[in-house]
Amino acid sequence: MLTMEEVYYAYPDGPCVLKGVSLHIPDGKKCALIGHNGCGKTTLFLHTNGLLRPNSGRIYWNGEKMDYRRQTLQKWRREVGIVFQNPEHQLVAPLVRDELAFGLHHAGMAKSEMEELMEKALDEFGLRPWLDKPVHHLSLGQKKWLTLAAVMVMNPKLLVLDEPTAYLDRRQIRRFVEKINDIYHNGTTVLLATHDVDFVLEWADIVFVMHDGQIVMQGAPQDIFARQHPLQEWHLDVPLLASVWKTLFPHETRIPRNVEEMKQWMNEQALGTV
Amino acid sequence: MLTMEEVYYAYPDGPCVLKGVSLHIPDGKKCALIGHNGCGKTTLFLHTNGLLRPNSGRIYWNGEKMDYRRQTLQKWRREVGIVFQNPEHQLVAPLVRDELAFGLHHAGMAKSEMEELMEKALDEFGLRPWLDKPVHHLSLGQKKWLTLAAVMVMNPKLLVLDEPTAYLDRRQIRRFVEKINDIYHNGTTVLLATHDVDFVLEWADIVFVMHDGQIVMQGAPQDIFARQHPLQEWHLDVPLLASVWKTLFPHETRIPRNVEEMKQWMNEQALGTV
Amino acid sequence: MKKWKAALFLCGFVVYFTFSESSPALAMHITEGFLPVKWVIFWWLVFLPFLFIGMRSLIRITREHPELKLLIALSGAFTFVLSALKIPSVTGSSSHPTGVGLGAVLFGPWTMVVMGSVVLLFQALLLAHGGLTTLGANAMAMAVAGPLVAYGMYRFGKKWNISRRWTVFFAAFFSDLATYVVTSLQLALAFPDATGGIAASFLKFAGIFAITQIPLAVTEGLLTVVVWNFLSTY
Amino acid sequence: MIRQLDTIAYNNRLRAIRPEQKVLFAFLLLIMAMAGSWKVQAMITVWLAIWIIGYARVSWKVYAKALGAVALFLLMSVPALLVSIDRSFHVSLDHSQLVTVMSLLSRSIAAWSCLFFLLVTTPFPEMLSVLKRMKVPSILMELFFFTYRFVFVFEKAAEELYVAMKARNGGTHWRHGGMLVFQLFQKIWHSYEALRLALWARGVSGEMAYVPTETYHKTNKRYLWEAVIGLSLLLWLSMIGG
Repeated sequence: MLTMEEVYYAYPDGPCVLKGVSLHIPDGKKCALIGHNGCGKTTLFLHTNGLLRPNSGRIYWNGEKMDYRRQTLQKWRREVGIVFQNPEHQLVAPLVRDELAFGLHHAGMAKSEMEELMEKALDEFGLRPWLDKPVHHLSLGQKKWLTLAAVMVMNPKLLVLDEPTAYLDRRQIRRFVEKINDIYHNGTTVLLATHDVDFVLEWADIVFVMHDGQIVMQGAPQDIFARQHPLQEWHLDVPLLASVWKTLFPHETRIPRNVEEMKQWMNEQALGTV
Repeated sequence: MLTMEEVYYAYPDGPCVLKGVSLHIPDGKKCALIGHNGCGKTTLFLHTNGLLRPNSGRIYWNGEKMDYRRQTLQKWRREVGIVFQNPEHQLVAPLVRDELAFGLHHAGMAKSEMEELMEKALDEFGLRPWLDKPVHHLSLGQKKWLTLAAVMVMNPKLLVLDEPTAYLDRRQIRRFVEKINDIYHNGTTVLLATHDVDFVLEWADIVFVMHDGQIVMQGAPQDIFARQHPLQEWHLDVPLLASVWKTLFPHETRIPRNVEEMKQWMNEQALGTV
Repeated sequence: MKKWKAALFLCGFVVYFTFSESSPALAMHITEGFLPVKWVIFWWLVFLPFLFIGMRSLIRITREHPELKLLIALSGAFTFVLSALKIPSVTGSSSHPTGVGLGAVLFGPWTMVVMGSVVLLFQALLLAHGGLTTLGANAMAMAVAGPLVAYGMYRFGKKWNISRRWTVFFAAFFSDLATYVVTSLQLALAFPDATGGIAASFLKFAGIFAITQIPLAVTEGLLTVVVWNFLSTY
Repeated sequence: MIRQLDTIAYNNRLRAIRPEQKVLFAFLLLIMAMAGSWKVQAMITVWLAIWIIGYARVSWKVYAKALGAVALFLLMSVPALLVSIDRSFHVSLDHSQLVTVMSLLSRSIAAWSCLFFLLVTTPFPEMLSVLKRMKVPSILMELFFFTYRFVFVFEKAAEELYVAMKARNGGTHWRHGGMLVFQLFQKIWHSYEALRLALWARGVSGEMAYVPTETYHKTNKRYLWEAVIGLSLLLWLSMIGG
């Protein structure tokens, strides 16, 4: 779906941040990007819909090589939605309803189509009770929810999320993750960056590990997190579940993805030994 | 050390946020406060050094009932240091060195003493290379580190931290926690609020559970997290380690605090059954 | 006897305002309904051409760089928040010139006329400070006279190579003063003294507001210098 | 204070009424207050106090506090009006001005009531949508909308910075005021860069127009009748010069 080839990028007068990133986001997968702060994750995300233009390297969207002409950009940005880390830096309209309409209006949509999409988003995100509320009366968790709704109302094909769960409590995280899964099941590919490796282990289909401006490792989470040594070198933690499992069964190469799977495997093992 | 008795607080024209909080922070313990967003944690913290004044109820600091006179407040605020959630809204001075000196200026200290304390903090927090940097050139992790240093330079007796680990990556979190432990071992009592229950299980001596403006439960983390049912009612997650343990040994009432302890207990059990 | 009473009356007010909790700077906004109808119309008519020129310059800038709308709105919000916050160290200062002055240097004085008026409208519609009928008069004092004097001082200082610190101080100081003089003049024109006429009335209003406005202009100047120093150093 | 009044505007009992009706009502009363006699002005003040405290359910404390702030300016101007200075700087109390002062006070309070009624019953974005329909230039409208949103971002930042200062016994020196202003100024640049990117990401570029959507309102017959009858009565009173 989205392919980057040898992308280099340096901020004007700054050091090089992306040092030859190559990655491929396949259609219809749950993708996670992990890496310590400052490794270039956010900069990488800004390349996913042409907000930054690589100094060198190529970016393909749906097989097409992207140029940075106005029309290409407009279409590209409509098809890739980004939810940034800080909702205060993303919401511009004073009222919840205006925030939802804002992006639609700029997509040059007819009024009737706009209203239809709005209605759909209102139901899907349960926003009706907030409709006439000002954005500044929402809590941080609600603002985050609204940024997601305001991006999803545009119906993007790829949804990119930067640290979606920071500052949220467990209940809010669960609700957020459920919604992301719904979005995924409705046909939108999802790419997110997070520090929560336990969540990644359970949720992701593909994990990209980023270090110092490059993708240094990628693959299924069970495989990635089974290799403790390189992860530590990149200052990444091993998921708690993986370290529990390794403690219990040092010779196992597989890793369970959640507590249920672990239980099941243990039962199998118990049966096997009996 | 710090005692609150039946503290009620409502923001002007707002709903009641604290609805009779009673708690006691004992001297020389690692205390953690958990509870979902919006339950009143931050408001509670603003009462720990008189930034907010309760509508009713009493607050004792070192056995003395606090009044809100200027002198009392000054002394109280020097002895209780608070690190707030968002470093962007906490750092006030333009330069790192000014930020460190900010609190000292108002402690009515002699210049030589001030410099001595500054030097000590610079070494302890490894801030020398940043000394003449403007604060807004630091990364978020560095800003957080600086807020901690700027509070610790005052040598408080109680350190209060609101969500110290949000937005930090694993390496930064580890470094931050190590520093907090150093601070604790040097004789400062620590109280922190966090959503990371696995961290609380491993780290804390006492856990306070807050829900809807009240402290609904308190005790040692092993005891608190062993009771899954009430926690779910308050929308709190059980630590992953606890749920793994419960899955393995449904009839155990104890909970291991970390992977090592779990391993050790399992070995003991294995020996016991052999 | 009469004189004695009047003096006592005035003294009472001096004490009252010196120790009053409320921010005295806000008192410089002429309250809703205070000016008679003919002066309302007069000041609106005087103000409109300035607003028109300001809007033309604003439209030109934002057509070339649409994203500047965001920056201007952010600066407007910044100015409004500074002028409305009650923070002890900033107390007594409307911090209007601080925001307006910085903006004048960034965007040019004409854009600031619009921004200053927007801030005044916000103060009227969000805080009931000032008013709609008196918006024309208030805008002439705060959004036109203030920024223009600040910008003029800034240019003057630059031209004659006066030290930057003093330039900034005087720009803020005089723009505060200009606001205060214009407001006093507006009040004097609307309410001339029965015996002494407009001149006497101006002296009275200027005299009373001097109690708060002169120290205020000094703090405002100092504050702006501090901010300017920070900004130019880092 | 900003947040408090703003919150009332969203939560008062008269919010559901169409903003056009409230704006028109306040505007007509404002004209009568400016032109009418002191009796008319007194009636407007009392009647609006009933609307504000009785119908909209704004707490009387808030009303009194706001009224106090206005009284400050008024009281400050009174001595200048009452005291007379002649050419030899002879100061005297001018009793003839007493009538002028009284009428000035009653007009100001009445006019202020109209403004205050509008701001506590109508949320700012809804007032703006009325302006929008009155064909106010779109550049101004966009500026209003964006500014309004950012006011609350900065207010929160300022509040948190100030609390953090107080927590370290600061916030007492005017240099701290300078620091706070500087920090807020830094935030402008930071927010600007971030917001610009976020808007581009949503495909908003070029014109960056802002279009308010329609809010659904209802008309309350009971209030409408009271308003119409009251306004007619006041108009009649002004005509006969009562």
